[in-house]
Amino acid sequence: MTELRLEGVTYEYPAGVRALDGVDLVIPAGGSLALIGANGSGKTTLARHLDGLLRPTHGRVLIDGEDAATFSVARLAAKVGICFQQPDRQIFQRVVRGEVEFGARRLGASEEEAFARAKEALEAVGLADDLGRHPDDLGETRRKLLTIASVLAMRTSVVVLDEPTTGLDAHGAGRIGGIIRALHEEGRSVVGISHDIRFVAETFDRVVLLDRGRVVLDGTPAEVFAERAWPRLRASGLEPPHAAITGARLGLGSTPTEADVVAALLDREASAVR
Amino acid sequence: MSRIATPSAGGPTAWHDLDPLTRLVVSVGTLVAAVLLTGVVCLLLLTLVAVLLPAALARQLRRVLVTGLLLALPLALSVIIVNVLFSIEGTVVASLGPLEITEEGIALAAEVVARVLTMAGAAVLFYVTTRPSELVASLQHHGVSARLTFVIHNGVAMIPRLAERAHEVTAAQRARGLDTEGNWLRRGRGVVAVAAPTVLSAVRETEMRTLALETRGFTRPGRPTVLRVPHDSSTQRVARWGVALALVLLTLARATGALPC
Amino acid sequence: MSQAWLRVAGGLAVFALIAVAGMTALAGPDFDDALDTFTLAMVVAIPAGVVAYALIEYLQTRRLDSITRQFDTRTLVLMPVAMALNIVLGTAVASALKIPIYLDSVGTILVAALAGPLAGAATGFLSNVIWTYLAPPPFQSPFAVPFAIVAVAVGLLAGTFARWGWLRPRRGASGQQLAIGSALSVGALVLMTVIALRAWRIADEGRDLAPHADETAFVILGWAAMLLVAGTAIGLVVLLVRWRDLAAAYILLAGVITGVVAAFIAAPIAAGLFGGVTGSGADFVVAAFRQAGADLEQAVLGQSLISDPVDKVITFFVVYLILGAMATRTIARFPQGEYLLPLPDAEDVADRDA
Amino acid sequence: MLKLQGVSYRYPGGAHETLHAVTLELAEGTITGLAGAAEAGKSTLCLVAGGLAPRVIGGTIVGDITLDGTDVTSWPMHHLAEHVVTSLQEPAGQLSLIADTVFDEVAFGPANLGLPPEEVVARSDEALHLVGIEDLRERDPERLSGGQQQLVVMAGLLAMRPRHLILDEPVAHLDAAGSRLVLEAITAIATAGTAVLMAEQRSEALATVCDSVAVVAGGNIVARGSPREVLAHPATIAFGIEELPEERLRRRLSKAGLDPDVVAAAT
Repeated sequence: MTELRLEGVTYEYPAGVRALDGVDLVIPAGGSLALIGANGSGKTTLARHLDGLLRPTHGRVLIDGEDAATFSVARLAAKVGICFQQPDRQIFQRVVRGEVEFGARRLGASEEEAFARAKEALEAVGLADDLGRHPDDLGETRRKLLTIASVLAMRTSVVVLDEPTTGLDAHGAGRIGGIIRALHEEGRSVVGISHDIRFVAETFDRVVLLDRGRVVLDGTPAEVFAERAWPRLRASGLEPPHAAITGARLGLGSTPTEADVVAALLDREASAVR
Repeated sequence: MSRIATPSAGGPTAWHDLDPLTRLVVSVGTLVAAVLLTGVVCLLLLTLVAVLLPAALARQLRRVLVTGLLLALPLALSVIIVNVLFSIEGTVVASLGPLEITEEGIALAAEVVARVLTMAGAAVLFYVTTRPSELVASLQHHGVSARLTFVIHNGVAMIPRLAERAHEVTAAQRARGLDTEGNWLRRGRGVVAVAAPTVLSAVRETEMRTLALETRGFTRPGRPTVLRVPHDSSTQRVARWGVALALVLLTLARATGALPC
Repeated sequence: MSQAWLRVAGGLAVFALIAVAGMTALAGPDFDDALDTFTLAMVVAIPAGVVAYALIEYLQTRRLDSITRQFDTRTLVLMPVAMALNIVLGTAVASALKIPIYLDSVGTILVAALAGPLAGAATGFLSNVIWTYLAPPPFQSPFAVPFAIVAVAVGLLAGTFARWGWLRPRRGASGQQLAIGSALSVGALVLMTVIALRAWRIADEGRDLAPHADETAFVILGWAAMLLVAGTAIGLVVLLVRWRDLAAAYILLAGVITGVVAAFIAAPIAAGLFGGVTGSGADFVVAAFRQAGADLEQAVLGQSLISDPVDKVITFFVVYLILGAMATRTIARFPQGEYLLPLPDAEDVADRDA
Repeated sequence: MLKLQGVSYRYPGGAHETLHAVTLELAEGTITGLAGAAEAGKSTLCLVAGGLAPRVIGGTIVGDITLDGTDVTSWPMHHLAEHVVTSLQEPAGQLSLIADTVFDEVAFGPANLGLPPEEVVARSDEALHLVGIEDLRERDPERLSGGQQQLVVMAGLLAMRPRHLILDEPVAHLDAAGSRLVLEAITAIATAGTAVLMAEQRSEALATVCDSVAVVAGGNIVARGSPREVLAHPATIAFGIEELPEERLRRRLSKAGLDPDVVAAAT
């Protein structure tokens, strides 16, 4: 499995805007990490460094210890698959099946292998019976799930998902959460970019807050969403998860998810009885 | 979003104060005249009067010269190569191995290069001193249908967006393992895998923009209100008709061969 | 004759009348003048034909529905995308590839197919106007606007072919239809080659360019051009056989006809204004003709008769692929969309949107 | 007041109806929410209410759509646009692309109506003020954040003084800061007397601003009521609609067998 390491990565857009400013970050093999931050904090820019699409102005990106700059993006795509935020920017096949197989075929999977992977990926995102349909006939929501499926079918050891829950309803978001946890159990690394704080707190075991191209917070959800970190979050225009606010109000310590609130209250009730 | 150079309207000068329609008529007139005139002298005179003078007036002389030359260069070079080196009839002036260079070849090449420079200068002069929205407002003021001016203005805005979209699609496809370097077949397949989503997503987007325009009353018959009225004047109106008349006379002279150059 | 045919016939009659009158009145004795006057005649005849068509419709119905219908909001929003496509693709091809194709009318033919001949013509015309006056560098080309009349002709032809259903997928064609289709394609291939050779011979006054001719440089170039033409046609015939899609034959025919018409209109403009030079790969072919003894006009016509048909066949093919990738629902919403969809009985409908 | 009475709609070439006998009233000054799972029919209902379906999209419609009692189904789109306007999901896709500044973008609608220049300017500035983006007046609309672009689109619609504003998932693509801006603007718009219909996947957004919420499932309106009532109802959750945070917490706490008053204190 693949370890990603960013050492002092700085990236300046041609117009001189510094999107990343000396980022040091290690994403261990099998890690599950969420990137959060306001618009323009550098989340997407950072993600595009992970598969070599963008090359740092200063610093290095190491993939399994080797400098990403020495490989072509197509080669790196075998290890790091990115699902972009806008579904329409990549869909072009006439049939859903062809779209999902595209990435897998580019990485050298045979027709049968690609078809098998496509069916499995479509099953995972809940589009199993849309195999033969034209992507345009699927609504915005299912087109989003289609792009996620086409990255899953590439079977890369690192999966990067940019705003995976945008435009999805509760079922859809739940399904994506399940997929990320399943990838994690398979030992593959997952990097997610999301505005949905509750989804982040419940799905990832590490959260990195970016602000103007710098890592300002890096830790478990319990650390990043703990009350002492709230000023830092709010400075980036982010609200802590509802469960964390409730936990603080009830003096239960840091409770980023509802499950934590339930557990803390059960403990308190149990210790009160003793 | 990386914006490709938008025209800088430049500071307020006499040229900028003219109604954009007048500037367009001057530029189109120069282009048509360049088509009709043949002699190098006439063409250079035309450039001096109708391109360089206004450019100086608009304090954009350097930019018009530089951009005009840059645009005209590739074509001018080809013209010289094709016409000087390859034309065989006429008196041979010099020879370069098997190829003879003839006087006629040089004359023709000089004329075409002069015409190319004039046309490039005229187009760049207009582009550099007029923002598309200014021209569109003026055209609407002068009675051109809003649907036509919408298409023109939108067409200009679409160029950088389409180039930008192709850039984004390339990134998305490369992230899915598409290798755009390599042999001819792979490069060919790469072009399709980038061109198709670029075109299709742009076409798909037309549906949403259609709805957005319809809900904002785009299809109301009659002309929409024009907020920025260009400062037109009777002298400019006379000048415009003057240019039109001059072109007609030029065409007649050219047809009957009465044209000196 | 139904009202619609009456209008079209009227328009064509006026067009033909003015074209012929123009040609005979202005044409000088030899071949060169004939070319110049052909373009001048087109510049007058094409708009006159369209105006006549509109006038007859107005007399018939007091309205101009068949024209205004082609310019609904959806088409007006698509046209700018198509115009940008012409310019961005045209600039990319001109600067990148050094082979004599332009690929600057994909947008024109796409709009013509989806919305109609006049919408296509307007897209072509405005693309060239914007390409010269309003396109930001590096896309600006001061030399586009003189060729606007060519784009108008391409749009009108493409819209009419689409209206006749030539861009309709015809998968699952029977063996017999395939045979006719292949014959048609080979015929078009031969037509293209003959035209190119005849043009070469006109330019060449007797010096034969068949492979055994002596000047090797121009023989190779001649053959390269021929291979390009043949390659395109064969590629389409293969499409015909592998996908059993009869549309390939229609695309080839539409491409050749449009290409030839475009060549005849564009050649005098390129020759007269720019000394036969466009800054693209086509210049080498012109140079070869010139060295083979042709004068400027004939050299440019020879080159155009090779490049334009190939360019238009490729462009029609690209538009066919784009339409193929679009959802039926999207196509059906455009004014002429129904003529682009497979006929209900064709067996392919099921596979297309299974 | 815009009223849909027993309205059913089928897309062109669609095998079955997407909307079935929908009845909905949009009273001035109120914000009506539309909740529903993906592809439940929320977007279609917005397009029908805004008159874009069937006028621009085609398809067949049954039932009455009235504006203060008069039937509007026969009105052309540009006439209806003076009373009902619709904003769609992606702000960037709705810009006219012919405006150099935010002001020109907002003035596009009133200019189309052919109003006198001073009226166009007045309405545009009024809309910018109502939505709270006067400071963006001279900015380039294409170089703004998603939230700001959404506000520009809404201002462009409001400048036509439509009295009915239909928003299809206005905050779906926005971050927390952008959403807050848009939701505050929507509240101000309603208080100024406009009737707002807002379809949204995010239940919190609905709960924050809506006076009433209708739940859409399978093209029918299956429940109506105050946001609290409707969004907490078990049936709503069964339809796949996002639960409100407090309700979800309460449900999980009680399920965990915690003491009721502890549960009450927690939520």
